[in-house]
Amino acid sequence: MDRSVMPLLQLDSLTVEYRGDGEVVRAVDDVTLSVETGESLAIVGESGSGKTTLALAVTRLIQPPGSVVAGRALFEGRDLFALRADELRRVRGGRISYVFQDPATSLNPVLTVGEQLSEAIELHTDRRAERARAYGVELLERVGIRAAPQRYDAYPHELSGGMRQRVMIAMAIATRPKLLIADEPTTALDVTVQVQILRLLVELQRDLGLSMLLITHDLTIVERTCARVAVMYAGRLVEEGAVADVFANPAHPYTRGLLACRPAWGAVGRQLSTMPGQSPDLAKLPPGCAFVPRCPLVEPRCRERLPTLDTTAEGRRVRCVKPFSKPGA
Amino acid sequence: MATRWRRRVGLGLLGSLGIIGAVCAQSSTTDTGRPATGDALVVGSIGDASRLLPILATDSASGEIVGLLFNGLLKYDEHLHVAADLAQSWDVSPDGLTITFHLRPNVRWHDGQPVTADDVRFTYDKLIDPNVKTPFSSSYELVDGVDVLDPLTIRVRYKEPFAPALESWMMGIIPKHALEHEDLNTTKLLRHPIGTGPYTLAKWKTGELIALAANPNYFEHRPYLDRYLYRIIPDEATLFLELLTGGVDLSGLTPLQYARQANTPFVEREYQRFRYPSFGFTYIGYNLQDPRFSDARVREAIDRAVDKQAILNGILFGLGAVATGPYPKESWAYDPSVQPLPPDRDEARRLLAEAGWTDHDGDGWLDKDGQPFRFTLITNQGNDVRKQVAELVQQQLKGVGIQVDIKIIEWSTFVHEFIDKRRFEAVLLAWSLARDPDLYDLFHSSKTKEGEYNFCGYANPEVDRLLVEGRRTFDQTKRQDIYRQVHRILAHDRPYTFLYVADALPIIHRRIRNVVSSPIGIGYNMIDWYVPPGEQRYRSRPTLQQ
Amino acid sequence: MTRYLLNRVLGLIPILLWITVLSFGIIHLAPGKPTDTGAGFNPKVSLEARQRLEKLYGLDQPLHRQYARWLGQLARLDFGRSFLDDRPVIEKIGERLPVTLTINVLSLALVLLIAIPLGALAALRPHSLFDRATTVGVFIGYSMPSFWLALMCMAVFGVQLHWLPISGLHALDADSMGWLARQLDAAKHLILPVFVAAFVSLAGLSRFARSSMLEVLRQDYIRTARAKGLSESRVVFHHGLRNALLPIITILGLSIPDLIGGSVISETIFSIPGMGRLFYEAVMARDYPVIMALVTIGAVLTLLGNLLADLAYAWADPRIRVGQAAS
Amino acid sequence: MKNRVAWVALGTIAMLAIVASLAPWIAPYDPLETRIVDALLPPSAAHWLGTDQLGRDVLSRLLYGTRISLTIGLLSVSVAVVLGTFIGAIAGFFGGWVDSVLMRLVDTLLSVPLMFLLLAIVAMDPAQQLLALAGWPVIGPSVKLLFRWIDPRIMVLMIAIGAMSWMGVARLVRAEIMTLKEREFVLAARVAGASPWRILTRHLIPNAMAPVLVSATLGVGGAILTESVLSYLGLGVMPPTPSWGNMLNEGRVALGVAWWLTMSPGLCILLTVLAFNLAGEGIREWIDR
Repeated sequence: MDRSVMPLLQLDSLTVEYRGDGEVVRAVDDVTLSVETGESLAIVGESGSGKTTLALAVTRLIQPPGSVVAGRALFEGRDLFALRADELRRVRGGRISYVFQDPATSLNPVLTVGEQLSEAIELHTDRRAERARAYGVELLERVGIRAAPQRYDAYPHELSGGMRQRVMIAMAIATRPKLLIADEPTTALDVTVQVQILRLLVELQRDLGLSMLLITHDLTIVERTCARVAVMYAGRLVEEGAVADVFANPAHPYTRGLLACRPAWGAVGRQLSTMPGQSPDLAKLPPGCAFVPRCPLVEPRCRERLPTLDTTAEGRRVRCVKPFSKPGA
Repeated sequence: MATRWRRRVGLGLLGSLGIIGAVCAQSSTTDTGRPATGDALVVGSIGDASRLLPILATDSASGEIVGLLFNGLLKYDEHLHVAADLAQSWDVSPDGLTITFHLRPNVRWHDGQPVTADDVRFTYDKLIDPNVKTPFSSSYELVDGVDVLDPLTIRVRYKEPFAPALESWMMGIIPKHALEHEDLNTTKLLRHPIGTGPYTLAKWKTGELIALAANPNYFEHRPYLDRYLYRIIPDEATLFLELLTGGVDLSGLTPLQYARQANTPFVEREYQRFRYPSFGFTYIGYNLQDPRFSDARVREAIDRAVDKQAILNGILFGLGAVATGPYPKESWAYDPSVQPLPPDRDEARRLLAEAGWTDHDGDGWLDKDGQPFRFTLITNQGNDVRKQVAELVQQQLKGVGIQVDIKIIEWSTFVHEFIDKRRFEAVLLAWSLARDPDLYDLFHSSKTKEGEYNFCGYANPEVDRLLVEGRRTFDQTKRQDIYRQVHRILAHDRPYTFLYVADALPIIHRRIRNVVSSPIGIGYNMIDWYVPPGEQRYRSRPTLQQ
Repeated sequence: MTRYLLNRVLGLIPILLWITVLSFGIIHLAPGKPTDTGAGFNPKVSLEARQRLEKLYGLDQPLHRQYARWLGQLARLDFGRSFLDDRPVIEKIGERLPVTLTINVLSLALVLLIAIPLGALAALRPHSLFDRATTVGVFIGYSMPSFWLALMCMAVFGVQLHWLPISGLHALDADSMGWLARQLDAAKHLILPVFVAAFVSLAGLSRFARSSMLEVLRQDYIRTARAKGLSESRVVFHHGLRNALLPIITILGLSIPDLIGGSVISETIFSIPGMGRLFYEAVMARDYPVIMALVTIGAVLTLLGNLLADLAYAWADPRIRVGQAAS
Repeated sequence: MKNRVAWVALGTIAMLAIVASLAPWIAPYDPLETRIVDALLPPSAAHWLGTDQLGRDVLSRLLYGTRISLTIGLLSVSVAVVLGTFIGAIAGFFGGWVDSVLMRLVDTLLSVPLMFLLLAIVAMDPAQQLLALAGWPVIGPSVKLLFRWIDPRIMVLMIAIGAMSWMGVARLVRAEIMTLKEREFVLAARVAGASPWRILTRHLIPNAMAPVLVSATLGVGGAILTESVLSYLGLGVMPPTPSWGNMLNEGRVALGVAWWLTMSPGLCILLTVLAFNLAGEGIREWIDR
């Protein structure tokens, strides 16, 4: 296959399980997805839907008792799951980097910003010591941190939340990665800061030619930042398509529900208002569609067999026996 | 533990191995060659010394060391006769009221000063000085005055005749010139003593080691062994392991160690074992205020129910003798006509029934007026042998239907809360005694106040009379009659159940020669012990002096 | 900062006083008397002589007056003289302290050296064979009666194999050795006591290190470190261990008083004249001045240890360090 | 609980409990009966674990010793838990000066060397003091009942060890109560008009018990070890009653002649304390899960 036409990241039937106390929880179930070069893909879903697990699984960051039990993750044509540990580490942080949810806890409290930043630089580039420092300061400036040389020697707790997230982003772009995986990068931040951080991400993505995998539960963010969106429910992919299409005409009742709960952009108290029912217990999923208990359109066959993920004529993928149906219709 | 009664008899070692009559030294390395100087004797001891001044040395370790550093006016010789030490002779006036000591001339203190009668006078003054923390003043209460007649003659006047007086002058004499301007309780001489004895103190590492060096000017002669090293090893099991690895040359053993552990080929090859009766006895004492024990039949029954020979064989591995009274066989006060009662359970039960104790309710335990015969036997913590004796007595009395509870109490509590306050029913203890047979403090009816030693509350006018008489009599034949009579009466009255006299069981390395067993033990001639040059183990360090 | 320190130190004084009052009470209420051991139960020591001794030691005074006297001495930093041998208490402690301190510091160092890596490694793979084996292993040390362990070590290494001396601190001929030989000799004597002390106390710290490490490894910044592509060992030792060690600093501060407290058992078995035996013998002989001095020193160190633990933690943890400087 | 080690440990404890309760039926000999002629026999078919210096069967003593040692462990921990929970709960619930007074007491007791407290308590013989109350009108009968259940010889140790180790429990409970009392269900109960006592006993204490359970399990092991240490110092269980601690200590002096005297009680203590610790760790993990 020609590399140029291959997606940057191709996940095939990725399945992740957690084992504990005699039960097996399938956190990610048979997910197939791809991210093209320069593209940004959003993965949305409620908490517990497996989106973070998916993001971590890409570079095998899942820690025991969790493990990838099936599937492949092809990145630039290589299966990440088949790499040796040291090869994988070159990809991690080098070619694929992460920005995590809570910058307050994601930075090591006992190391300075500079130490944490230079660590990645020295590891993945040939810059050492002084050059690493100069580069680090430059990166901090790049992500919009003022007085960067001073901040470079600060400890994380001396910075504000937004600044910490900028540091995280600086660390993520330090190695000129191809793919940036941002896991709820703004959830823990103040509203005003959120906007700034999102702008920064979009700007960086554009300027650096990054591909981005954005994990979020916030559809408004998706709309502003991504071209494509994948919706997950109970570890499974339930719908995937271009953002504009999906938002205009959701195919899966769950997506529809999510969109219905979406507040207007910039509205005060912009919390994802909850949909009726609860997210399911992954250890005790029903045999059929996992959305059955909350679905307004249930039919007997929904309970019998898990619907397949079918590609519709519009190039949309959806896991529902009657896509595009509206309740009451 | 019993009493911390030490004899400053001969050399220090005797303190712990205090002995009368060498019954069965198993072997002896009598001299074959010419004594050579050099080497060291390593002694293992459970405890450290505290104050190296004779009149303040209350614990047994201090007593042992002090015995090597100081001399009394008198000492016991190997046959247990009173013998000359710093005094070369002494006279007792016919009325027994004055004793005159003639000091040995040319004896010098370790610092070179001569020893004079003033030192003796000084020692006496300090013994009775209320500001000196000595517990030994009571032996000198009957002294009327001490007169220095000339530098080498001193006379002691008594208010009334006091036979144990000679023994009391075995107390180590202390140097006036070094101490007269010091507070004796805190003087640095407590840790840097100046004495007259065969050894001088070289080094004292608290809790670890006391090193003594031979006194080259000792008035008898310089000891052959250059050094006497007193190692403090508080755990019996460790002490024995040290013996097994040659870390210790001389130590007392427990009966178990002596009988079962010390007969390995290694120990046989390397060590010489000695064995002789210690001067003391183990007993069960009763609170005679208790109506059960005030009944002589009950005490006799218990005496018959307790199989002393079984205790001796089982726990002491036969290393001792059954006691019939307060004196060991080797004492001149011992009356051989007193025979131990053969154990007889039926007779015991009969006597108890006569006293009203039978098993009315058929539960296996004797009772009277609805109360079962049950009492607590208390003893002190820290003595495994005694604990086992208690357990065996408990089993033996169970055989006649008496229920015994054992309570083992930490020493200070034991003395203060239980013995002194008479809060006991029966007590298992041992007395280790002076060589003088005086038992006034133990059995005289006046000695029953709190803190005194007739804690059983024994009172017999005849015994009282004899004990007073014995103290006033100097003539040994007369005293023998008196104390044998005391022996007989006590054996009959049974304020105690006399159990046994244990043997002292020292073990000493074979390279040490000229170790001889005698009625007083093995230590009396320590200055004559030596190691042949080829076998010497420790290098001599002549500069060891402080 | 100085003000803060001063406040805290001053705050300790009432607690300290209260501790001494309480201990003084307990000690004197406990049955038995100092005169029971030295002079007690000796037929040649009369009742009058014992009473005279009590008077000389001031034991005939009412308790509050005895306490006041003791406190007065303490104010002049005088712990008085031991009843047992009339030596200044401070001298007796001074003679014992170096030995105990040496053994405790060595064994603590050994424990730190073994327990922390062991605990940290076990935390990497919880429930793995290694984790289980170390858990059981360190608890075996904890679960053994120490005197039994000590005796067996002595029997094996001393008596059977002749590798090590059994007891004591120096060989008898240590004085005639050269400097180097003397140090070697001392080291040989210390091996067993230090090993036994370390082995029985391995469990606490290694379990603590394990749970601390487990906690740290769950943190987000560890994930960040991994996501950076750092090697596992750098993640664990550079990012993990440094954080996991922070609470251990507290533990170390709290264990300062333990450094001067020897184990009676170990010291008895190995014939080491240390603080443990001093204390035990003082208790058994009701040597009140020594007991009170040790209790007071122990209390002071406990309180200071708490303070020091806080300070050390603040020093080691940048979050608190700067926070305090700012406030 | 997936921790297999913890299960094995719990199994061991259960087995010990069974052995302890069956001791009179499975012990081959009377543990107290002395037979001097059979003294110090090595292990044989007649005496599986040999005999001691008084000719008593070591196996039988060991089986009875299981009883004593476990009883001491469990009871002293109960004393500590009851006392510690009570004091910790009161301090945590009422706060303010009550809290500071009680916590200063805890601090104080923690800085007085424990061994001294222990010696003092053992020496003062609290069982004897209790027994003196036997004649009292109300307390008397319960005291008598208590002594019917528990041998006064081990009561001393039980009280002493318990009284020494409640401080940790008190701190734990206090901390738990302080966080719990701010929780919704407690506030709800308070709004509903429940009395403080009821809130404390019904809502707070039961919810604070999880960490106490862990520390109690570990404490049983600790108490068994403490008993052996006290035995070494000669302050353990009174003879002739066998406990593992005093058996080990008695055997110590005969180490060279009779290894079996120390080996079996030593291993019993080791395994039992180990089992309690591993079980405690297992429970902790299970709770923290």
